[in-house]
Amino acid sequence: MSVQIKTVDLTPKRQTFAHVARRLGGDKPATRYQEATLDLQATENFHYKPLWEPQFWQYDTRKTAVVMADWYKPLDPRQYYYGSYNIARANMQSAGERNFTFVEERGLLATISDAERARVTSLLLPVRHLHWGSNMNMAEICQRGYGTAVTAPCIFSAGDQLGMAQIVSRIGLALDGQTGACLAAAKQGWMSNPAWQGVRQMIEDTLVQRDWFELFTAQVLGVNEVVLKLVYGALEQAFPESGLALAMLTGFMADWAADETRWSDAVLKTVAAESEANKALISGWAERWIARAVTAAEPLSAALLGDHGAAARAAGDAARGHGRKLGLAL
Amino acid sequence: MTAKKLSLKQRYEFLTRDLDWEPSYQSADDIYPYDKFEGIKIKDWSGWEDPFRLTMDSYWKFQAEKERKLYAVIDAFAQNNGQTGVSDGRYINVLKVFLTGISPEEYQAHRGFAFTGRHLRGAGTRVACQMQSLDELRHVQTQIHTISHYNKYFDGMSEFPIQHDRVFYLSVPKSFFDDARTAGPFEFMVAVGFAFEYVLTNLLFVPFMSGAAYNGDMSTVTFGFSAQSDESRHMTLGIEVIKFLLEQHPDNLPIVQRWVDKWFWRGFRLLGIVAAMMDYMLPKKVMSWKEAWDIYFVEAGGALFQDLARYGLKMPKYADIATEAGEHISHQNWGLFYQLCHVAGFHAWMPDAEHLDWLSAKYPNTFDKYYRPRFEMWAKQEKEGKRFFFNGLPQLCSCCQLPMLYTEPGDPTKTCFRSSVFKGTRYHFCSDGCKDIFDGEPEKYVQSWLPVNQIFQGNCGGATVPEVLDWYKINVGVDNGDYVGSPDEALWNAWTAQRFSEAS
Amino acid sequence: MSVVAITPDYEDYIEYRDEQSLYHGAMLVYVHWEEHISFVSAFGVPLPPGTPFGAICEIAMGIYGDHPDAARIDWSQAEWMIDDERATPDFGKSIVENGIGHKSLIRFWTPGLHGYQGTAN
Amino acid sequence: MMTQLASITLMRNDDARPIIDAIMADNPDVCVLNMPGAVKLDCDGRLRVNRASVEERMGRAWSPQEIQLVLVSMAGNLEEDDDQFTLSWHK
Repeated sequence: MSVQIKTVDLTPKRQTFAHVARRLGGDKPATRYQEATLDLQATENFHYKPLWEPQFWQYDTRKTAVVMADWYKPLDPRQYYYGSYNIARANMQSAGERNFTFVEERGLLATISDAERARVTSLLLPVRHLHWGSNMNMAEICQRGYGTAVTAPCIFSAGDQLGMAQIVSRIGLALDGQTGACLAAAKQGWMSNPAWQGVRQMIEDTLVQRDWFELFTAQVLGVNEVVLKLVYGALEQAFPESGLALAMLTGFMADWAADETRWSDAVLKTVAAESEANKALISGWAERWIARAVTAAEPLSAALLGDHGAAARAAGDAARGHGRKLGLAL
Repeated sequence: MTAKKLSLKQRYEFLTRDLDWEPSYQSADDIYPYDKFEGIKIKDWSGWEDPFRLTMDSYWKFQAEKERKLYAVIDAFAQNNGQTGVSDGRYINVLKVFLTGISPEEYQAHRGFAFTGRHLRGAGTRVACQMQSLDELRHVQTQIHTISHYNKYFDGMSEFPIQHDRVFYLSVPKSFFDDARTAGPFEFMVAVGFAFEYVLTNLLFVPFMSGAAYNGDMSTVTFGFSAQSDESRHMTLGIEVIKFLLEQHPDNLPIVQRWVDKWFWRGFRLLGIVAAMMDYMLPKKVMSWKEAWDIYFVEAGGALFQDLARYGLKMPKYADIATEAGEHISHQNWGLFYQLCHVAGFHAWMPDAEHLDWLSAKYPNTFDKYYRPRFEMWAKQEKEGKRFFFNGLPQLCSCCQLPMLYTEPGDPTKTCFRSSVFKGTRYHFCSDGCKDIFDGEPEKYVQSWLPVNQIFQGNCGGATVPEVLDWYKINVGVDNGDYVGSPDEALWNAWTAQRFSEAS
Repeated sequence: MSVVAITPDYEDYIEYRDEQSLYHGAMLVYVHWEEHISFVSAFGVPLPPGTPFGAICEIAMGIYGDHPDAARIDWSQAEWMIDDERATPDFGKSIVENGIGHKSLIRFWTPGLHGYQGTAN
Repeated sequence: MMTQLASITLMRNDDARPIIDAIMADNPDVCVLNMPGAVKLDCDGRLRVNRASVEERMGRAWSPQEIQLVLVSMAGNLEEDDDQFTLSWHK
């Protein structure tokens, strides 16, 4: 009997979903990022007005003053979807784990002087609360924002901020042999040490901010670009005995900042470029929140570096320069 | 200093709740403006028991590992053209219902848990909610990635987001989640965290996904079970919420009981779609809907409510009615699919003789008496070339938004009609359960975007069925109608024939 | 009972989405053939208020015509219920004159016809 | 009163096998329901997974949190610490 070799016809009928193809300008293969992001949020025919905010639908473009013809324009250059995000973070974290093991095995934090321990406790550890407030802000933008392109990376960012708060907390536990005494002291400092009050007031003020894109601007250009940059940039200078170990343990934060900025820059740049009105609004918010962040961080900068706030002002200048590169009028 | 190892619980305490502080520059009520109006009284948020106690480092680690495994299966499935190896071409229709009806709700849950993950006042609760928000995003995205491969070969999946916003039967799941999303944060937690995740989701993800495995769909069972590993965390959160609310203040009990009653019923109606998927759409069957209901609601739900009785919480109202309806609901819903598939984005078909016998065996009290004759009549009509479709537009329930097709408790030959008049306008309901929900919050349900009524009001692309289908982005003659004669069937048959000729 | 919302004026923010005024001069009427529940549900149809009641029978035949019982319907023997009340409609008079309002439910029984093989299907 | 089943459903794969074996060894009254791709284990009132038993069968250190990698479903109140993962109903 003769065997007829035949290929089963497996030519696809289409390369991707129709809504994705419309955005790609034709039926062509789409990335996992595109298929898992584009047009994912519902846009019309909602059933009920929220009992908790009947002025708006649960997804409503009017929850910010900036206007976009299409909220799927500000895309994520990292092309994160859940899987690629988690795998990226697990890799970053496992590098961090090795650093914790290295520092713990060599007792690099256990052997520092009491004075240095007190300084790290009062000037570094409270930043975990700033991460926690930042976590709340990113969760808020995720729930309140419009369009999956912007909102999905926000819940990733919220996870990142929580993760960083936990890394700082682990440093606190490593400082005192896991008793929690340093963390308790650090929290007292967060609540009452004058060096932190400006920062705490600023983050509490962001927590009541209802325009989600203003909140995004405040978090990204104010909190991230000024305060977090200041703190993590000052470690080696501010903590002579432990600075190097602390820089190792917070390596995640440096990796994260580079990663986060690529995305947050793209969002700010795209939304500001949409119209003169958007540009004016965002520039105003950026000006205001960078200024707030500088004033808030000056006493912290002085306490960390003994510089009368110079590093905070420099961080503010850098943040303004950064904003200008994104097309903002600053 | 000697480092001691902290217990999971202590470590978690330091790494989550301890991050929170009492604000002084802004008032807590301004920071959390939404968690008081529902009337829930919380004396002490620290009474919250954290389920699972995951920190972000373990979360990333575990979830990354799950994702690596899942995407390896998805890739292998696509490379091996696993779609040609499922039990039958009909099977693909469950994926169409899943992608259009369920995946968008995972997305809604994602945004809803971001809301509670920001706006509930307890720090431990917020962290648990945020992780669930992340998980729910995972579920919608992995479902899209799994089904993406099927979309390349089969019809009916290509326009899922817009269909979710427009197509008539998809307003059933959409209105369910819109209802939960627009409720206050505590009600959302009870609706999704408890009634949906704990009481009902098992029915969707365990026997149904096991069915996917049995039907050769290895990629779907992998996302399904992988999602379930998150669901177990979510169920724990759901039950924790209920216990917490009931422990905090006795005044919470009547509010929680009302939510449990409401969301049980809404969930039961929604999951009736899964009943039809299990009993009719899986070519090879693992268990019947009734058997699944007995295991996952009567037995597991029963144990749970027995446990919660110590707080005074009772079984959901109408649980007995739902259990009785377990004998009927899959047949009734398949009848709906069968006669309205010409206006739907998936295919339906007449069960064959072997399938009818399986149904008789699984439903000895009801199938031969009430439903077999219906299929016999339709089969006869098909044979005469008069395949039966419902020519009208159905009356919809103003609560669950399903067509008013369900029967009176105790009499499966009589359609159940209930109605209420609110501010001079009459509203219709398929059941006492749905009527009670409307009567409890009429100002909410008068807003329902009822798809049929919207067609009549002229808001759906036009007055004729072809215009409406065009607006639905249903490709007529391709996406809709009978499986027999569809392009899906032709493709499946071509593959089968090629395989057969290779084998001979 | 009424809804519990964050603001007492919740109602000011909502739309009533099923009022008669939204139907462009028509009113929505539901019709249901009892003991024939193989048809998924009652059907809805928007009708001008002046429509004679008899037109409902013709519309119903368009929906139900393929059922084996349909050809044997004797409309003069049909029994009617309008919004939960037994009714004896006047086929020549308008639906409004027969007591039908927006979203009224009209149910009818056809004596002797109890569905396919008497199973209410 | 009807029985209250504490229950756990695990994927049926190589990673889960030592856990399934440990449960079956440590919970003598366990009742097993096999399904395609999954296995459901039921006990009246209480079901316990012991870290030590799993480690014995796995041949490596194992944390009860890792159960999440193969978990499909469960019923009962969860109590988890470093040494065990227990599901139970209040009696």
